[in-house]
Amino acid sequence: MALSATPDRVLADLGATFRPQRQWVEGRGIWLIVGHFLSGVGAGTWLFALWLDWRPGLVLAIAAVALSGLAHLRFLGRGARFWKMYRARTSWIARGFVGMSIFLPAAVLALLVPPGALSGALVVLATVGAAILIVYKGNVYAASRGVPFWNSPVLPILYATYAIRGGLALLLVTLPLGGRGIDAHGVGLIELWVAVSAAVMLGFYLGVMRSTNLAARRSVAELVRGRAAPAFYLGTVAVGLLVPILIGVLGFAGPLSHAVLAVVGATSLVGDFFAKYAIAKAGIYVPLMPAGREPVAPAA
Amino acid sequence: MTTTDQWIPSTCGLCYGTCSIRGHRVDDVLVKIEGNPESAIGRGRLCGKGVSGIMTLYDPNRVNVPLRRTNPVKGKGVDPGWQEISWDEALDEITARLRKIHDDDPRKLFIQRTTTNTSIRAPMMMFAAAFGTPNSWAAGGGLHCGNGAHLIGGIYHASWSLVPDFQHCRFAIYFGASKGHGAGHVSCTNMQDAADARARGMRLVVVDPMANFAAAKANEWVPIRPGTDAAMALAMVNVILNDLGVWDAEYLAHKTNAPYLIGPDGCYVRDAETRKPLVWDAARGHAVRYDTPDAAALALEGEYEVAGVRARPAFVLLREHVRQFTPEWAEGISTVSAAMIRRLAREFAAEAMVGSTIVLDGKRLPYRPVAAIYFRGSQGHKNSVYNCFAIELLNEIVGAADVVGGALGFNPVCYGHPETGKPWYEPKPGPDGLMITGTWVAPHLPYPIADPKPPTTMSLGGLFPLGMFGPTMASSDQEELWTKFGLPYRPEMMLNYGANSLLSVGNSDTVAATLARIPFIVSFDITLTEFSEFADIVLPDTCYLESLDSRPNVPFIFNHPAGLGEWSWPIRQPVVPPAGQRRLATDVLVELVDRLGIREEFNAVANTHLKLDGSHRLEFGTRYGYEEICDRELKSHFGAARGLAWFKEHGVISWPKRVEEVYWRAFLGVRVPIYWEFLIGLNRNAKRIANAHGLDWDDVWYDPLPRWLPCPSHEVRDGAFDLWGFYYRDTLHTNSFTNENPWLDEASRLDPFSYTIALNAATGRTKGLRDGQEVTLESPHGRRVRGRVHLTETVHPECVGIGGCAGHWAKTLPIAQGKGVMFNDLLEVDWAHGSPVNLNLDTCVKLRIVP
Amino acid sequence: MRYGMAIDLKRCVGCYGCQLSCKAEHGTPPGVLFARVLKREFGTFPNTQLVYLPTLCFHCTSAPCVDVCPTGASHYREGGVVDVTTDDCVGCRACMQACPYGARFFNETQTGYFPGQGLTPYEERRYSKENVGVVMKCNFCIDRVKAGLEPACVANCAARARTFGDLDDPQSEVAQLVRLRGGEQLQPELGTHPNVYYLPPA
Amino acid sequence: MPEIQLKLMGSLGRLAGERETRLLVDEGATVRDLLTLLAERYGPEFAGAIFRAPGEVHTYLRAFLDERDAELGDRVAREGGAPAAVAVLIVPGFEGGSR
Repeated sequence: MALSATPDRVLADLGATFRPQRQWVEGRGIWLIVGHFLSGVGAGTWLFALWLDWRPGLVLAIAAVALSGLAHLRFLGRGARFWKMYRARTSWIARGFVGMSIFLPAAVLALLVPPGALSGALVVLATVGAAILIVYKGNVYAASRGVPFWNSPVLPILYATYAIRGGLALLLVTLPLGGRGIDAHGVGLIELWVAVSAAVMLGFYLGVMRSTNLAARRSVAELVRGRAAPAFYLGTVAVGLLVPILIGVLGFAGPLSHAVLAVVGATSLVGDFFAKYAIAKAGIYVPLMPAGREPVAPAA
Repeated sequence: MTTTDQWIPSTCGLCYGTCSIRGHRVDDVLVKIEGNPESAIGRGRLCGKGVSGIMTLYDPNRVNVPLRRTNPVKGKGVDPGWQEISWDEALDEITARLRKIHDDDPRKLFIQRTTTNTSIRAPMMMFAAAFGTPNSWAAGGGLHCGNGAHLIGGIYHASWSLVPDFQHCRFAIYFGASKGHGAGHVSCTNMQDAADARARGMRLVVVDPMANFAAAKANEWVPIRPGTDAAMALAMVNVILNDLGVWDAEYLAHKTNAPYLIGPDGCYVRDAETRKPLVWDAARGHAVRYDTPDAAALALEGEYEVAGVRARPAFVLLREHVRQFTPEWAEGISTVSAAMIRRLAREFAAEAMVGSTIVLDGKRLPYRPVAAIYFRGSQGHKNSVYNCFAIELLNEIVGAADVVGGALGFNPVCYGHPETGKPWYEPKPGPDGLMITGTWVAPHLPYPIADPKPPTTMSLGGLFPLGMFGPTMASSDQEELWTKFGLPYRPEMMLNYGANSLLSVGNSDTVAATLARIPFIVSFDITLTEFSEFADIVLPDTCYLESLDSRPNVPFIFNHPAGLGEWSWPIRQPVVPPAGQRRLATDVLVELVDRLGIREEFNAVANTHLKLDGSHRLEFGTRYGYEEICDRELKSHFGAARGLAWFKEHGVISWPKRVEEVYWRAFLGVRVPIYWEFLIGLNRNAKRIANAHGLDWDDVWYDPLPRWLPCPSHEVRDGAFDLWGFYYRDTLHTNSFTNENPWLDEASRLDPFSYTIALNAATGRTKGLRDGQEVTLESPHGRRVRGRVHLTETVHPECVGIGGCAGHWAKTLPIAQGKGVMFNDLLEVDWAHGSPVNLNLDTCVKLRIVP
Repeated sequence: MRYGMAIDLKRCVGCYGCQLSCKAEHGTPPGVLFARVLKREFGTFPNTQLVYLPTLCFHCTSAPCVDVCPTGASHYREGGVVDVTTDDCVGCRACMQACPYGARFFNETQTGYFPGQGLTPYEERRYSKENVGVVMKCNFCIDRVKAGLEPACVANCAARARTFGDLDDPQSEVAQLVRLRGGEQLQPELGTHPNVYYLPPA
Repeated sequence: MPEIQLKLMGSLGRLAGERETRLLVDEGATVRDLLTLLAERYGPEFAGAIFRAPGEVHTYLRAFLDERDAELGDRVAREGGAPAAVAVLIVPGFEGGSR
């Protein structure tokens, strides 16, 4: 049976004991992953660019967050109603929307107004928005009670860590392009980057790979040998972790060229994207009625 | 613009259960179908099919205009090259062809119809009778329906089928039946009643190769090898009669032929003068005629000297006969353990509470709260008759037939609406005191058995009076057999109503070859199907939601709820007007009658068949439209004030059932045979005719007492074929018809079984198969089907179960195309696979899995 | 007032009447199934049982789907019924990820049941463009209930396996069934407090 | 001997080789007598179509006297006047039985 049209796919999935999550990764769902990726990177970049006082980085951060907003609109079934997402009472998506609604105007204005008290306040405001953006995503996943793999307190930490690493990575790509070379900051960044990457790996292990719930274990199976495995191994592990870590480790031995730093940043970014992609792709819904004899093995 | 909003009462047409419905019509669009709570048929509730009819009505693939074939070549997958023609053109051509056949030899007209739409049965039968052709069948009906189950249902229960008395039964054992668990006769009401019975605590044991449907709800599932039900049932009868010594002497003596004295030749010892069978009256100390009014001490045991011969009551012969069927013997055949057989027999005998009575409605009645029920599974075999006979004996020996708590036939007795006394029918004693079924509209009269005659019909029916349909209607060896018996004609034209015999009979190559030999085929259809590839003219039919019928659910012995409750007589009426050029097929038939000049015959048949009375009878010479015939029928039954107009408004008429109608056995002086003495004469005469025409004959099929006889699949010696394939009914589908309904298709795709090949998980693992893997099944005759296996614990390890009648290939059925598995493609349709008693086709097959 | 349902697994025969009568009641498009019948088997041959489990939205008292909705489109209605205000739904599908019972469906496009052949007159009338790009779900047929009728799946169930009513009223049939028959919620450990109870099959 | 107008409907007409004829019957002849007469007149195939076994008429056979359903014991001739119209017809059983 061909799985071309959506209803066909839905039917095939509903028939499975372990029903895969597709809404947030396939079809238009990919835009949500893009949106999450960009907002994380953007918010992280904002923090580090502020720290480094690196104005092009701030611009980049705004651009990334703005693009994230567009990607979200592309994802939504009814994008034109986006403004209704202000009821942030319990919804982390709404909180993210609020974060973005704070960040974007505040950050833009902060760059436009002359330095002073106002701009300082705007920067603080934008930074609060960025912080929300860093925090909210993982919580969106963690609040998804239907997908046990995501429904873990470690996931918000993991996604925040990823956002911070993404911010670092974008700066690693762009700092050299703007003429700011390997200096104390650069070395510090690399050291920080390595620490964060280690945290990411630990987070992955603790938050994801050690899942005990049946459906979550099935998700892990999807990740390591199923539908999400190519994205996970190539994107998240190889390109996103091994390559930059190897290069990063080399960095302790001697100075790195601009180009190499940029490669570290770029590969990290790719890894960041595919981490989100793979985790989304591996999402499996709670089985309504698990049959004990069914093997916990990935779907074909 | 104003909106019209109506609820129109009518009748479902997606299976022969014919539940009463209400269609919600807004303006000209049908927006919903619900059950009609005013009717006992369904009681306002529908199955998944019933609520889905909208998608059948509005299928864009419906035929809207008459079509004529332009491509003379006929074959599977060959495009007929349809050309639109006008109704006049179509009817002119059909009339010309029919007239030529009518003038020449009307038997050359072959009439085929579907079992799905029951209300077409009467008009088609009436047309056949008026035209003068005996060659008519429901395609596949005789094979997948109940050639044997209906025969035994008729002989023992004066009905079409049987159910446990859901209101009072305490222990039911089902052999290959799903009554109350989905598809089939009275499906929706039975589901309610069976659920009530479960809630009440009725124990249900289901003997079946598969634990879907009934077995899924049973207290116990007893997996059995297909086609071996008789072995298990006979062993149970043996245990009950010979080990436990339990039987209902009162019932056997007065309601069966158990006391009839049997001579050394196996035949009744008859009264010299009246030729009536004799029984031994222990009080008198001598033999008397079975119908001697004051004979109360009829002997069931012993041996007597009567009319110069040693004679014994038939019951003695039965007891002795079943001694050979030990539980250990049965275990070897059926795979059901001897211990299990003994336990079930013990429980059945104990739960029967032989001798107990109950007072209902002030009347003291026998109370036997056990029932042995058989249907498609046990009957779909070459040994159909003995399988059902053997199981029925369980009911008979403990007297649990049509008494409170026992096995009930569907409504064999009806004393009619209180105001008109119609419909009125009841069984009556026939030759030798054995029961003749009483019927309304559709006679089901297996007894008395006709003398076998050299066959003059395509089905060879005359030689096999116990059969309904024969495989020779579409078998690979039909020409050989027809030649053998000197059939003096060949089918020259087929009039088909809605049957897709390519899918519903057996392997499609065989059926295709038989259809290709018929020079001209006209088919009433709502969509083009695989069958249409062989049709010359297709007429666009109305679907059930656009149709009119005054008796959509009669006869009551077929699909009206059994047990206490209400009688309901609903009508079917258009819920929306027919679209396009679709015409009600019955209107077209009436028009053909008129064009052919057989109006007198048709009206005479209608009067008789529909039991029209008084001023509502059709005058032989007058032309009536179908609507008028329906109107007269309703007025004839329910009074002049309750014609079609009344029924169109009210939809249904209901009245309460009486205890005498439901538990009629105690009230009527009819007997049923536990010993089929009539088979001896039938065998002798049929054998003589068969041998004279060069047909081999085996007496073993005509023993007056049942035995287990192997199916062809039990005799396959090649060990490579290590699985038994069987077919079962899916609740989501009716034969092949509903596969095109996309709502049902959607549900089927979600169902783990609907479209798959169910294979025991352990068996699958030893074969290295994965769940969902695509495999090919191959029969010893090289027939192959392909499908996905569903590995399951719910199937006997030796078996593969395939649901429904799917596997369409016609491009004109885009929803159905390529879905599911066509089990029938594995079946042989020939003499060797048919029963030599009732022509039932064998529907189990040995298989092997080829990757 | 807390609307709830008891589904008697002893009575259900898996006929799909609920699934399809729901479809007929709500005119849901392809792939959208507010009510479903699951078949799962337990045990090994021959001690096996095939269980029919009809499902629908469980109208949880602590509904995670309501919690995650960014616009309030998913909300509690009278009697605790969880419903979606179509006009407020942005189609973010967070509710689908939050629902542990697979009760929510996203309607991606306006396609009918006969692909490539347009919409049938029925579909023309029943499908709404308003339902495209939003999440759809069971609302206990609240409009029928307010009109004094039972939900469609209850009214149509041939085996009479479903009972609907007020769980807060200890005298209601549904409350009594849940109490007397030992009604069980599906996956109570999730803490969602579903208001649909299953009465055990045996 | 009174005369009747006989109509052999449907397949019986074909078996008999004629659809309508006039026949002289005995005074007081019943439907059963008429059928016996017809069986002799039209030969064994015709006889087989109306008799289940010798002397036993098939359950699905119907006779009409002036368009009214007739029982086997009914007398076929009218008291004086015009000949009675007698029609005989087979109404086949439904999927069953003795055909």
